[in-house]
This record gives sequence, structure tokens and C-alpha cells, in this order.
Amino acid sequence: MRLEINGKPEETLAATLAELVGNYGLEKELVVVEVNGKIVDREKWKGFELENGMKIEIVHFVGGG
Amino acid sequence: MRLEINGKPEETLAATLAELVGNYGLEKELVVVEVNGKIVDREKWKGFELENGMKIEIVHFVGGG
Amino acid sequence: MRLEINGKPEETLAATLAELVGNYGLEKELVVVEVNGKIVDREKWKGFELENGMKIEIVHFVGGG
Amino acid sequence: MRLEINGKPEETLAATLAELVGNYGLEKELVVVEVNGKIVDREKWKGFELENGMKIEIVHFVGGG
Amino acid sequence: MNDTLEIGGRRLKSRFFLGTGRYPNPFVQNEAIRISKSEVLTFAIRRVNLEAPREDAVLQHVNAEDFVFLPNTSGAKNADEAVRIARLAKASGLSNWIKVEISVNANTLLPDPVETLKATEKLAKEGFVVLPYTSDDPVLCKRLEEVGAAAVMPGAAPIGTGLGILNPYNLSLIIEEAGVPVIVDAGIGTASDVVQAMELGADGILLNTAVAKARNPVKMAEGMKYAIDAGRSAYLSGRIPKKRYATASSETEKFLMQR
Amino acid sequence: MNDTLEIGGRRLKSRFFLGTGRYPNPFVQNEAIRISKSEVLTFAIRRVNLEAPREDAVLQHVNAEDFVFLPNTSGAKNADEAVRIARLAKASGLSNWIKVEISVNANTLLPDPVETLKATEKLAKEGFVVLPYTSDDPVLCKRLEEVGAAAVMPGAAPIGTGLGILNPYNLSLIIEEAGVPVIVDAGIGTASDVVQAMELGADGILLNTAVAKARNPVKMAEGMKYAIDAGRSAYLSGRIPKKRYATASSETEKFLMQR
Amino acid sequence: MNDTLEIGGRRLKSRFFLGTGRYPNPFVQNEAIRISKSEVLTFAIRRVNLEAPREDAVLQHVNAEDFVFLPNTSGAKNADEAVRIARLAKASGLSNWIKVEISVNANTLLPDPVETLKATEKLAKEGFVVLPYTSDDPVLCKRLEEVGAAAVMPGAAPIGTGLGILNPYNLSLIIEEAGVPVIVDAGIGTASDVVQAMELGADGILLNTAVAKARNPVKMAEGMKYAIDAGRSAYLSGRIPKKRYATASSETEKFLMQR
Amino acid sequence: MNDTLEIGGRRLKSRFFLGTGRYPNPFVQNEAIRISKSEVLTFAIRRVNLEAPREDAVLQHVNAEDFVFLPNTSGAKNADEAVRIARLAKASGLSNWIKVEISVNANTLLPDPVETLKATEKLAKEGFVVLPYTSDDPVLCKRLEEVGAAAVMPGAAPIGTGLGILNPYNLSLIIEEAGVPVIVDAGIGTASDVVQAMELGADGILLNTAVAKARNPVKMAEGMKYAIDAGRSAYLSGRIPKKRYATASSETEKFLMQR
Repeated sequence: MRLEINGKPEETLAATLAELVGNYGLEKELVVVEVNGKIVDREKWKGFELENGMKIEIVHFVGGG
Repeated sequence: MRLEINGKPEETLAATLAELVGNYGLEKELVVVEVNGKIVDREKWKGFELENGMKIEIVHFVGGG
Repeated sequence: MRLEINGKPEETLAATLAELVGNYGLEKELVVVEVNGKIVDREKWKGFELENGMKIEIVHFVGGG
Repeated sequence: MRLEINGKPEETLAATLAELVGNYGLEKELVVVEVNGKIVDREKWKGFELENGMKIEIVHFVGGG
Repeated sequence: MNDTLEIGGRRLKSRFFLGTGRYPNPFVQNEAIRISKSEVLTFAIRRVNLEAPREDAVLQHVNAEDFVFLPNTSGAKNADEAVRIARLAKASGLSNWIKVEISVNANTLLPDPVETLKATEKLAKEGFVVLPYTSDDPVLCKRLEEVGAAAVMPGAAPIGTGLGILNPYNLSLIIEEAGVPVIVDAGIGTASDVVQAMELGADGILLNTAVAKARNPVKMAEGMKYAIDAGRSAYLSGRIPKKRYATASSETEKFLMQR
Repeated sequence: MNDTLEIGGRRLKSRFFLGTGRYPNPFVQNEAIRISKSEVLTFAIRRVNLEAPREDAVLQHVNAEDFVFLPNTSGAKNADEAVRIARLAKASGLSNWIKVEISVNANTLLPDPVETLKATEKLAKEGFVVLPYTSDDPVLCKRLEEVGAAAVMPGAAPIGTGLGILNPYNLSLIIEEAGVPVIVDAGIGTASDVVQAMELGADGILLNTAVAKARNPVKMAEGMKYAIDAGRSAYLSGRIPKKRYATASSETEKFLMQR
Repeated sequence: MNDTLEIGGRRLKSRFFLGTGRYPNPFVQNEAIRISKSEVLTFAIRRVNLEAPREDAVLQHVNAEDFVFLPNTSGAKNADEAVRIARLAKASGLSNWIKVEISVNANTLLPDPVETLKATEKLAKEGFVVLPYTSDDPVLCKRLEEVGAAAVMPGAAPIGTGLGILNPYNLSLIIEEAGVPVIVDAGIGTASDVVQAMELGADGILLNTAVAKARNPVKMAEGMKYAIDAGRSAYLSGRIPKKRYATASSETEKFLMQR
Repeated sequence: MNDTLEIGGRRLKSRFFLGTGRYPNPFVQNEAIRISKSEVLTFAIRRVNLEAPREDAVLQHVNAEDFVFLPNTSGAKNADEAVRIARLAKASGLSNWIKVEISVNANTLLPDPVETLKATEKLAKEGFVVLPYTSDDPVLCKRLEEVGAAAVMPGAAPIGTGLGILNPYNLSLIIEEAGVPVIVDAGIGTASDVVQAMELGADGILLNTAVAKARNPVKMAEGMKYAIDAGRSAYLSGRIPKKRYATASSETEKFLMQR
């Protein structure tokens, strides 16, 4: 399935958001996920089914002033 | 007839804007007149009939920075 | 005997510098004494005999910046 | 004859200060001459006879702030 | 030289904009205006005093043909009031120039950025030549230009304080980025403030109190005119760089004491 | 008005003293001198270059009658050397004025207070009109006056740095206490520095590098002349006081929106 | 003494807010944070690098319990983008504080007044504790307070310039009129800048580059901590007035030489 | 760290020299001294008041062992008077340190350069540890070092004015060229003045009025102590350079809105 993740086109076999995040080894990391401009809370990741063409943002805290 | 002129209630016998301005000796002065929030050009003063309760502003240039 | 002490004329019965300083109750204080422009060390006070007209300065530390 | 002129050793055939200055084409220029640390006025140049080893300074005005 | 300034299609020889408030009397005011060689004069719009209708109509003292009139919107507390005053000024037929001046704070009389931006945009669309009095916020000044300001007029300091250029750095940023003339307005105290602004590259200066309330307004007006010329000349002449260590101005050779 | 400056019995119309070093060429120098309207020009004394005796005699380019010549003692490292140079300068018959300039530090060229004081006293006794270049130490400036200086010339900043008035407070103290004219000498970078000094009450300005090394020396000379006039006018006009809070310059009554 | 600062219901002992960007390495960063005694740390929100997902997650280096996290909206060019970033930050569950930072100019990174005002109002309504980074325009700062800012954070100078407090006067006006804490943000270069801001009455300082890019970041963090204490103490102690003339600090009687 | 200061063979942990004049009362003075952690205290020498011989002997309030005493020569109008006072101070057996302070101007109390130089040379030859209070003339400061000063103490501004560092440039030159410690003495008004001096590389600060006459002397003494630490730390840490344009402190990649 084809998604846009963090601005780049990506192919994935993940069926849910949880799987997708897991594929990046981020399930335990402090990341926040946005799908098509809407934030999806962590507890909803498991049940959240991915669809072709979804725009996904996976963000985290970095150094800043 | 009762008007509000420059924020104050005033009694006048003037029938037109031209007469009113004339009563103050301002017909030749560089003044601008607003009636109920709308500017009335000098050439229209003669034909402009006053009505009870009209809000009239007569303004001019003063020193400023 | 007549002396000038700290810029003022003074009468004294003291015969030595030690007595003079003692009369002011300053024997134990941290004061320095100058006679006719020369410093007289504390140990010499006892043997230092006063003479009429001597100019004596008795000074100490005060607050300063 | 050997002189020191403006800090440098110089050989000259000039017998007087006037001749020396003339050799440099400076007789009409606004220069001031010092011999062995003493200023020699222009009118005295003719009569001023040079002697071996004299220290001579020939100075003028230059740009300055 | 013909180092002129153009605003709203009008070419100006003088870079000195002078206000008309607070002079001891009309004679001194006119002398100050004359000696200043200013071509742009600012005014305010007020209600005629109906008890004495002919009084303090400032224009009876100046010859209208010789100047560009720059009425201000002083007294306006928001964009709508400023627009209303601007239209009244324009209706006089004297000028389509307007100085947008919108303030809510009586202590500082500092301009309101949001309302000033709104009024500038609206009046520019209506065809006014708009010169907004603004804070020295470089982003705001750029925004004002984008919505149609014919020039931007950042304040040096609050009106009448005489504190001079409080933030030369911001002023220089504004000038660097501006696509329209930058006129430094308000807060000028004395001639050196004017020179400093012009040296930074300001296109002109608008001041009032510094002249009108000086002990000798006419002489100060003359001083300010010289200051504009001094600052402009210095700006155009390319000043020497600042250096930490000295460089001799006198020749550095042929010293008398050299060996 | 006849606001003139008197030094050593000589009455001067111009308060601008100009140096003659470091110009790109004699033509530019003379143009700068002409436009500056300066009446006092400084020079240095150096050995004639005997390989090319006629060269760089700066005086061939200026008309001696029109100016007061102020030779300096640059190159002197102590009072004796300064006195020697001063006597040579005087012997030229051109001038009995002398700028005492004694420096030991090649980095800063700052004047030596002790030697400057000695040389000033000696030369004043010999009948010179002595204008010492000094630090901005108010006590030293007073001492120089007491030993016979015709004017004192505190530096704004080290020679050629263009750093401007490093210590306006000291300068104002010097002016306040001075019984002789105070000429600010050295360190000027641009027109605003000149105006600031004149506003503080300085009687005149001596500068060189700021004009000679500007990108356009002639235009900068003109700017500096305007700056002297601007600063002097402002000083004489009585500037407005600085205030923390604003005061409207436009009329504060009869607002359109008043109820 | 318990001279604490309260923002958004949280009581802070330290008035030093520290940024987490640009340190040479995490160890130095943590040492600087530790010695600074800061309780508020700022962060940015960025996309995870999917090529190296675990990298530069700054939080793995700091103990979350000990601090208030203040994420910023850097990268936002308008209010909508800022709001979007703020919601993502809040969704992390770490903090409902947000530093609104909206810039369109890459040269200056100065905040956009209009968009900053919009974003602050929207986010405050959504229940965020909003600390907007703003220009030092006193009117704008008051507006930000009125739309719900928990504190206002005027810049001393543009981010990373180290130019210090460009306009102490404006800062003092902002502080004087503020009904919420004033945190000076951005442009700090060294300890004296911090002390100056605190002496003017600022409630706190937010800085990053001045520590992170100092030659010795840890020692500079310590210096900044002392600077906060120094400035706050001086502010609370009531400094002596500035006077033009001297007053002896030593006793002025009983001089040895008195007659 | 052991960043100590050595003067006259004595190693000092504190760089804060405190004066003992003008405190509201001895208790406040001792509290201020205690919290300041100063190791060097200044005093004046005066005639005992023979009407009340035991009064205001300041030393009865401080524990002599804990401090280095630095008596001053205040009241001296020339070198001879200063030498006389210095000898009396030394004869007390408390200290062979002396602060040379020679002033003739009652308005400014500024030091006389010539007499200060004379007295410093004479006293250094007699074996005193001489710390002259001097103007900020870099040439004079170097001269004082050459004649034997153990440290030089240029004034920031006249005594008791609180005007702060009037000429940071001169101070930095003095520090740059000094072969002995530079202690900034007099004119300090508040903590930021202290930090500025220390950031310029001053080795220490001597102040009195700024603490003694603050509304809260004890708290101000604490603030000054922090200021010394802040300025010294910043000086040692290598501040960031000042830049005209901004540099982001937050990461400049992986922006959310990037395409």
C-alpha cells in the first residue's frame, strides 16, 4: 500500500497505524502521529486501519530554543 | 429644529446646510461637513435640507505633527 | 602646657605622649600619632616628652571607599 | 667634506649652508634648517660656513592631522 | 546634485517633513517653516470650535501652493475612525496624502500595529497616498509596504519624548528591506538624532516638537535642516570604517628623530 | 549672527579645523578644504626627502594667506622633541600656533599626559599659541589650561579609528569647566559624531581621516561642514528635554470622536 | 526568600528558561542544564527521520519529571501552522505549554505580529498555556496579554545574534504595563545582557545560543544563572540614582590637612 | 576551580573589594561585608574626634584577621599629603597596602594624574603595595604600572555617581596592555555595571556607594557578588560573537511543512 509519510511517498505492508509505527521501531518512543491532518492518539493506533494514499506525519521533540 | 453639531445639541432656524454653515461665518473657510457620518461636498450644501436630529460634524485643519 | 592637637589649640598637664593619649582614653585604641609631622611609634609614647607648641595629630581608621 | 644630513652621512663640496641648500634646489622652498640642534635663520645661510661632521636637518611641512 | 525623494509620484527636494503643532505663535511657526525649507507639512483634523469658528485654522497662516499637505488621523483609536478622518481630510480638496496615526495608549501614543495595518490597506485601496506612523517592527513595516503604503514612518521614540533613535538596529533593518521610502517619524530630540537616522539611510525625517518646543524654534529648524544635509551627505560619502586601533593621519616617514 | 570663535587673539568664523593628511591627491584635498570653509589647517613637520627634495611639500597646494596654519609635533615621543619640532615650525615664519602631539604607544597613538603638560607649559612660555592634543581627562585638561594652553583638544577616540565620542560625559565636564576653547580632536568617524560634540558645547572640531579616507572626501567635507552648523545651531537653540512619556504634537481637543 | 515566578498556575523557583538546541553534544547539554538550575526547557517539533528513527530524540537525554517542557512552533509561517504544531506537541502528553514562534523572514527570524496574535488567541482559547515570542512593540505585547497569553516573550534582538537588549526603553515600557510575566527571549549574547534585562524588571530570561555556542557552554550556563540572580537582586534592592556630580564615599570631615 | 587573583604577593579568592563608608549602620555594614564575601576592605584615615574619641572607629566592627585592609589617601590634594597619610596608615601596623586617591576638584573628585603618578612612585619605592585610583587614561595607567603600582584602579565614573562604565573602550585598552591587575574603582551603580567590567576582563571591582546607599544594602551586596561571578564566568567562557543576522536555535531540517 502506498502512503505519504513525513512528506515522502512510501510503500508499506502494515495494515494498521500500530504496525506502521512498529516497523520503524517507534512504538515505545515519544512520537505523535497525524493522519490526513488529524492527530491519532496512541491508544487508537491498533484499531486504526491504513488506507492507500493516506498522508501521515510522525513527529517528535528535538532540540530547540 | 434640533441638531447635534460637533457632538453638542444645537437649536437652529437654518433650513439648509449652506445656511447653517453661513450662520457660523464659515462659508468661505476651509471646512468639511459630515452629516450622519457621510461627507457632504461643498457644492451640495445649498440643496441639502436639514432634518431634525441630524448629526453634523464641521471640521477643519489644525496644527499637528 | 599648650599644644596644637588635630588642628586645634589645647591645654594639657600631660608630660608624655603616653599620658596625653591616655587622657583621651585612646591608649588601647588603634590610633596613630604624629608629632610635628613625624610619626611616633606606640612603644616610644612613654618616653616621649611633650614640649610647648608641639603640633600633634592623633588619627584612626574611619569608613571610606 | 662629510656631513650628516637628515640622519644620513653625505659628502658635499658646499662651503656654506646657502650653497648646500641650493644644491638641493631648495633655496626658494619653504624649508627650515637646523645645524647641530640649533635653527639657522634663512638670512644667515649665506654667511654660515659648514664644518666637517656637522649634523644638519632640513625640514618642511607635509600633510598631517 | 539632484538627490531627490519621490513619494506618491511627487518629487521632493527637501527630506525634512515638518509638523505644525505647539509653536509659540503663528509668526514663529512660519519663520520655522520658511527656514526649514520643508515641502511637506503635517496637520490634524479637528472639529471647528463653534464658539469661535474662525480661530486656530492653521491654514490661514501658510501659503497652500508651496507645500504638500500631510494630514494625520490623530485621535483615531481604530482603523474605522482613521478611515473616517482620512476621508474628511481628502474632502477638503487640499491633499490625498494621509498619515495614518492610530493610538490607544495615552501614556505612549504608540501606534496600534493591527489597526494601522488595516487602515493603511483600506486607504491605499481608496487611492490615498498613505504614510503610516508605525512601530519600528521590521516585519510590520514590510507588511505595511505590501498592503500599499507609499512610505513607512517608523517612530524613533514616542511622540514628544525627544529620546532619539531608540533602536538604530531595527531602523537599519527596515531601511535595508524597504521597497518604499522610510521616513523616521516622532521622538526626535535634537540635530544629532536626525543625522544618525539619515546616516543609517533613512529617506527623510518628520518631526514637530523638537522644533516647536525648542527654546529657539527658528534656529532649531535651521539646525535640523543642516542636520538633514549633514546626515545625507555622510550617508552618500561612505564613512570610514570603525577600527579598534589607531592609524596616523600625519605622514609616518621622515621623522626628525629617526636614526 | 556673528557667533565667532577666538583663539590666540585670532577671530575665526569657521569652527571646523581640517587636517591635510591621507587625501587621495592634492586636487581632492584642495576641493575638500575649499568646500569645508575651514580657516585652520593642520600640518606635520618632516625631513625633506633629499632624493626628491621638491616632492610632497604640501604647502605648494594651498594659498597661505587664507588660513591659520596649525603644525603638529607628531613624531615626538617626549616634551623635548615636541619643543624642538615646534621651534622648527615657528622658524618657517608661517605660524606661531602649535598642536602639541606626543605619543609613545604605536597601537593607540594616545597622548602622554605628563609630557604633553610639560611641552605645553614650555611652549606657552616661549610665546607659542599652544593647542595640546590630550586625553579626555578633565583634570588634565584643566591643568593644560592653567599652564597656558590657548585651547584644549581632547580626543574623541584614538586617531584614525572613527569610533566617535567614546566618553560624552567627560567631554561635557571638560567643556563645563574650561576657561579656554575646547576643540574635539581625533577619532571622529562621521557627521553625527561632530554634531554630538557640538551639541555638548564643543567650540570646534579638528578632524582629518574621516574626510580624507571617506569614499567621497569632498562630499564628506561638505557633510562635516553642515554637521558643525547643525550641532552649533542645536546647542544654541536649547533642545527639548528628554521625557519618558509621550506628549501629543497634534491638538488634544475637539477630537472628532469626542462625546 | 521565596521570590518565585508563577506562569499558567505553575510556581517556578528559577527565572532562567533554557533552550536545547545547538549544543556540541548531549553530555555538555545535560551538564549545562544541570548547572543552570533551569526548570523550563524549550524544544522544537520535527518529523522523525525515518532513515534513523531513534536519533536526536532530545528527550532521551533529559529526565521528564524535573522540568516544564515548553515546545515551540518554529517552522510555522502563519497562525494555522503554529496551531497545528502546538496540537501535535500537546498530544505528546508532555506539556500543554507552547511557545508561539511564527516567522517569515529567514534573515531575521523576527516574529510576525499579526499571525502571532491570531495563534496566541486561538491556542489560549483551546486551553494552552501560551508564551508568544514577540517583537518589543509595547502595544502588541499588551494585545497578546488581552487575547490570553500566559506570559509575553519580547525579543532582546534577533535569534542567535547575541546583540543583547537593543531597546531597553521599550522593554521597560512592556514590563511597566504588563499584567502577565515578561520573559525576555532571543538575542542575548552574554551575562551582562541578562542582568540588564532583569534590572529592568523582567520576570525571566529564555536563551539558548548564548550558552550552547559559547566556547565553554557549561561555564557560561553557570554565568547566566549568576546573572539572573545578580540582576534580580539588584532589581529588588533599589539601586542608587545616577547623578552628574560626585559624592565622597569616605568621611568628609576631620581631614588631616584641615585648618 | 582555583581562579584566584594575586596582588602584592597576596592570593585572593574574591574579586570584590568593598568600601566601608556611608552605610545606614554598623550592623547593616557587617551583614553586607559578610554576604559580599569580600576579602579586601577600604578605609579612610581621619583625625580622632577629641570630643568623642571612641566614636566611629570603624574597625571595632570588623574582625581584622579576616581581611586585607586597603586604606585610602582621601583628603590629599597632592602627592606629599598622600604620602603622609599613607605612612600614618602603615604605622597602624594593620596593612602596608594603600589606595592612592588625590583629588583637587570637589565637584568630580576625579584623580589628579600628575600627583597620583608622583605619589605612586614614591610609595612603591618605600615598599607599600600601591593601588592608585586613576582616570581611565590608558597611557597614564601604563605609567603607573611602570613606577611600581601593584594594581591600577581606573574609575568607571566619578565617585558616588552610579553612572557605570563611561568608557568601556578605554577600560578594555587598559586591560589589554596591563602587566598588573586592573581593578575598576568608583562610579559603579548597579550589578550590570560590574558584569560589564568583568566581561571586559577586569580583575576585580572596588565599590562602596552602590551597596551602602542602595535601598537594601545587604541584598545589593549579594547581587554584586553574583555579578562578579557572572561577569567572570562569562569572560572565561568565551561569549558568542555578535552577528547582524539571525541563526536559528531550533533544528533547521525536517520541518513539518516541508515539501
